[in-house]
Amino acid sequence: MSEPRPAATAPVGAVSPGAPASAFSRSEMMIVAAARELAGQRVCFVGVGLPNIAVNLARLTVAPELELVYESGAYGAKPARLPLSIGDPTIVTGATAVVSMFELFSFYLQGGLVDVGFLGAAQIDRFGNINSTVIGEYEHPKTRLPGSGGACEIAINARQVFVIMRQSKRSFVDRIDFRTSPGNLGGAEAAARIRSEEGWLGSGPSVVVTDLGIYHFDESGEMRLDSLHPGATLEQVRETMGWQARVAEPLAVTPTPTPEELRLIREQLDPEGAYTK
Amino acid sequence: MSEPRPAATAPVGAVSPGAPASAFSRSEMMIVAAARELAGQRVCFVGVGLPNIAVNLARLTVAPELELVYESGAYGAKPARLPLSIGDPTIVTGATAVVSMFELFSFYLQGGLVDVGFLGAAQIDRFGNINSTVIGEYEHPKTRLPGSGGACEIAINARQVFVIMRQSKRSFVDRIDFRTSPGNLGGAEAAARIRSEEGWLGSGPSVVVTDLGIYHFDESGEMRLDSLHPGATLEQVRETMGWQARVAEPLAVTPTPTPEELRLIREQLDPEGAYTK
Amino acid sequence: MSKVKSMRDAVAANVHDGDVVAIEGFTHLICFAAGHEIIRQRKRDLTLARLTPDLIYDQMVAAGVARKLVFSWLGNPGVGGLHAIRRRVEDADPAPLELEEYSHFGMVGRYTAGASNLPFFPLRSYFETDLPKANPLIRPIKSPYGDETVYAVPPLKPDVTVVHAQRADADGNTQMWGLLGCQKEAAFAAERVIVVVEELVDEAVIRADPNRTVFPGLIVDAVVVEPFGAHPSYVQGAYDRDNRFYRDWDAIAREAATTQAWLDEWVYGVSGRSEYVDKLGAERVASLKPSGEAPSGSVDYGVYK
Amino acid sequence: MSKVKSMRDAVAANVHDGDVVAIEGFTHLICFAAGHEIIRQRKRDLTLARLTPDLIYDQMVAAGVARKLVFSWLGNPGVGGLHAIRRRVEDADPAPLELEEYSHFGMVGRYTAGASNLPFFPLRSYFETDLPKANPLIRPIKSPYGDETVYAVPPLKPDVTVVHAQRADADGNTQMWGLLGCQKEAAFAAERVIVVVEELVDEAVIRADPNRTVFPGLIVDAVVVEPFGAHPSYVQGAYDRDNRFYRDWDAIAREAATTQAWLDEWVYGVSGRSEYVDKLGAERVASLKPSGEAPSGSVDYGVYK
Repeated sequence: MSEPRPAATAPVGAVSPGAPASAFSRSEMMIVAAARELAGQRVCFVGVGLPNIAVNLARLTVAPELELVYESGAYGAKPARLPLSIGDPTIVTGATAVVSMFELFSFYLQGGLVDVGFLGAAQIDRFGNINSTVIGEYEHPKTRLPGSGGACEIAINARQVFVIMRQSKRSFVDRIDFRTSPGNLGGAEAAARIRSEEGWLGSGPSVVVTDLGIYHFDESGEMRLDSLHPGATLEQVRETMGWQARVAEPLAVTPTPTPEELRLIREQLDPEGAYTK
Repeated sequence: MSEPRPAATAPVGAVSPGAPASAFSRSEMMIVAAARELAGQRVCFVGVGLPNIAVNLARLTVAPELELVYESGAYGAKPARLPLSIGDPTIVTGATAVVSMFELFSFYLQGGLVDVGFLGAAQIDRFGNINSTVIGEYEHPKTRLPGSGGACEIAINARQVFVIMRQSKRSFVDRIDFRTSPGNLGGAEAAARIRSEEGWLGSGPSVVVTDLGIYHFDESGEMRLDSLHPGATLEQVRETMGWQARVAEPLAVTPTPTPEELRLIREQLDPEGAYTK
Repeated sequence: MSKVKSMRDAVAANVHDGDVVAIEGFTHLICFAAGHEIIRQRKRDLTLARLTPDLIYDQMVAAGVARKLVFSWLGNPGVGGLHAIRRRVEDADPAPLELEEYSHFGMVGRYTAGASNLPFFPLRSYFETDLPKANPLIRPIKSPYGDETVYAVPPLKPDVTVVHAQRADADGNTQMWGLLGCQKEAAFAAERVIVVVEELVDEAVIRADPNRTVFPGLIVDAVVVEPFGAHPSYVQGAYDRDNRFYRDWDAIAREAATTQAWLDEWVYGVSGRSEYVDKLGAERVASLKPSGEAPSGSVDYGVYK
Repeated sequence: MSKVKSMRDAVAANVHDGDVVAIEGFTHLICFAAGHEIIRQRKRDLTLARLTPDLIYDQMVAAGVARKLVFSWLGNPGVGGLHAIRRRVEDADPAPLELEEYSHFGMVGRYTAGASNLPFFPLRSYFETDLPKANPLIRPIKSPYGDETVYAVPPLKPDVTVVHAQRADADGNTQMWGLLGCQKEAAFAAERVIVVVEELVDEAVIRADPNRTVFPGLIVDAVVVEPFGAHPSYVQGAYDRDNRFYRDWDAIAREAATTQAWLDEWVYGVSGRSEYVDKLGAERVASLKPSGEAPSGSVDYGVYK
């Protein structure tokens, strides 16, 4: 499993155009921002929690053709409720296909059929390399995290990777303690060369959505803040990163969630507010 | 597919104890002899034609627990009629399991679950090495035969191999033109060493049933005539082999088919006499 | 968006001269209808891949569409040889035919590697045989654990795979039962996939039993609805294998002239499968009906809201 | 010959101190009943293999049956960490726990190699990660075609695999639907197999739908009939995942004392699964019933005489 843990959320204080910023939570903003990035995508490998809500929101809005793949073996799932785990029975009933994990990982993922894979992370570096294994030394960990699950093969084989995570000095770090999932390695040039030489199908991370903004990767393979969420400040961004932030000029402001997006999240996708309160 | 072609058959002329030899065909004798060799076996990889009748006869007589595996993917088949091909729909309906060929070859055969595999042959040598690929040179064949099908992996992975074929100077040869399926290679000692070094699960050929008699393999890995079918002579045996026959002392005479064995073949297993007339 | 096409359009759009084509199905679900349409469209220089070339490739080779076979067992199961192919292999009559030969498991491993984007597939086969000499693409590979060596086969990625099945929906989500052969692996390995079905069903039928789906519409380029399209092969639950035709073919194919006459009458002489079925006649078709029903029974997936 | 046994007898006969044990099932069909019986029989020094150790191995590790885990994702899905395991890993409390770590596909490949008697399984994973450093059993392997290098994992052959399923017959021919995980591969890879089912069915039910069979009785040593044996995991069509328990476990497992108290009450304190279900109560059980039926529908295999 590669799901990020549900992020604790907090209302955003400042005011911005569109829906009043106080009217939605930071998690809702993350979900909406991630969903919009899925416009035009076809096959998405879903993690549980925020990615699951984001992907389902995209299917109901910008990406009606989106097919959901769960590493547990369900393809074309249409969950009737928000699943707590990625193996919930609701992703099976009414799915297009339910297959063994051998088949899912061999033919769907490694075979190159997945357009977007979602990853969460305990630590990420400026090049989008991800650690979800340990904090501290591997042999004597300070904190033992879940480990790869399918994350390392998603990072290598999904055509592109979306990351959703909250940013903090502990998570956006200069050096990750363990590389579980490769991103742009030491930079775009080396990454492109290695990915091609080793025959990876994936081109690596393309988007990082946090509680503060949206990042893409520039020509050098480094994360660049392209859009700041309403209510978030550049200062907050800089305070929650272990490296010197690259910021797009001009820097966009993420459009606030529309009333329809919020309605879908609150009434249909997460009525109990498990992930979005 | 590894089935031998249906053998043309001829009534046996000479008289022997039990059922009168003229009362059954040479093919019936071969089937009965092969079936009896299956006593105590559990899982049998079936070829079509004579092996199919032999295996079904064994299931109804000496080996009631016998499970039939067809390389087409059926396990625990209970064919309601004699199938012409090993992919007949009658082996599917009512089978215990029907699986992909990947699974059949990976988990059942290569995984070591098959006790006995049946092979036919265009040519066999004294060590039980088999050719079912070409007569003549590979690049410029005099006769192009079917090729391996599953035969080469059966020879390597089935715990033991049974061969059913008619013997003649053209089929029992000093040197086979092409080794499709390994038997005892150049002799028992080398074969045992190589099978162990290379991790083969199979111990190789154990029985060859022909229209004239029953062969097992001696300590040197060579075929030895252990039983002569009623009506057949040692002279016939020697005239239809490309090497100096080894003959057991004392040489047994194969017990004739019992009335019940003949009834099962004629009324139930091959009522049209497609393989046994 | 529906992918339903006529066989003519599906073949015209997806099969090109020089392609590697796999019409798979182990005895079961062999799509003769597609093979015949490829003959009618006079495709050339195809490489034909199949575990068992069977009558379908004997016919296609006789019709001159192929320059090469990739296979593991070359025969008419239970009957004998494939004479049109043997003429080309043994006598280069009317032209040579290139052969690339594996074992069954080797072919299955090749499709599996192709479907999985692996550079090779390992198997315990070929030890001490002449097959690696006959085909240098069968190569030893050393295990990184201990001293063991096994054999590898390279991936097979057809340009187009044709799969016959009991049913699919308009998007190409496909279900089959009975012998599965390596249809799934051959489809996932292919650049393009044509699915030919006995019955077009609503998406809801597929979604009611998702474990029965062999592959999703995602990998499918065309869905052709062509009942009886597998004859003289068979479709579990729908019609029987026409063993009489398999036996008859042995005599037909023994001579080039009778083979061509058969192609003229049964392939070039009909516009497509429905005319072929008419020509076959109601009696022959009826004789291939199963003698009774054998229902699988239904299982419950449960509603989870 | 019937292989039906009580859970007590099945575990006593097939699970021995020091064994490599796999209780598989990806979220779905996790056999907690077998795990609890292993705890009650105070097995020791087990190596526990599973993609996702889940609560079942957190409980077994807390109970002291294990010396080692072989796994790919160590967490309580959607909730958080596995605290009993973390105590042993982070603080060696009360003793260290050995870890052998792969990715999901790596574990699937290991079972596949074990089931197929292959010395390794190749995959496109692990490139440029620290996993091969953390686990030197993950090794590069060069393709015999071209220059490509991929990674290999070694076979995993459990001494015993426990599989929970919807149904089996008395010989152990087993069918399941819904998420299949890698139960099939883990079963074929194992020396011994215990099948635990919701329902014992007649052989005829199995034979009516042979494509639904995941593995045959041939590889099965014991069949245990234990309805609700997967709780708090779930069985598609029979009962829902008890997400409340998955959340509750987070608090229970945070302290060694509360964990042991839970084990005392719910594992050592009951004789087996039926007492556990009674204790759980009719209301809780009823609350996990699916909200409706979702029938697969029936397909026809046809009678061929």
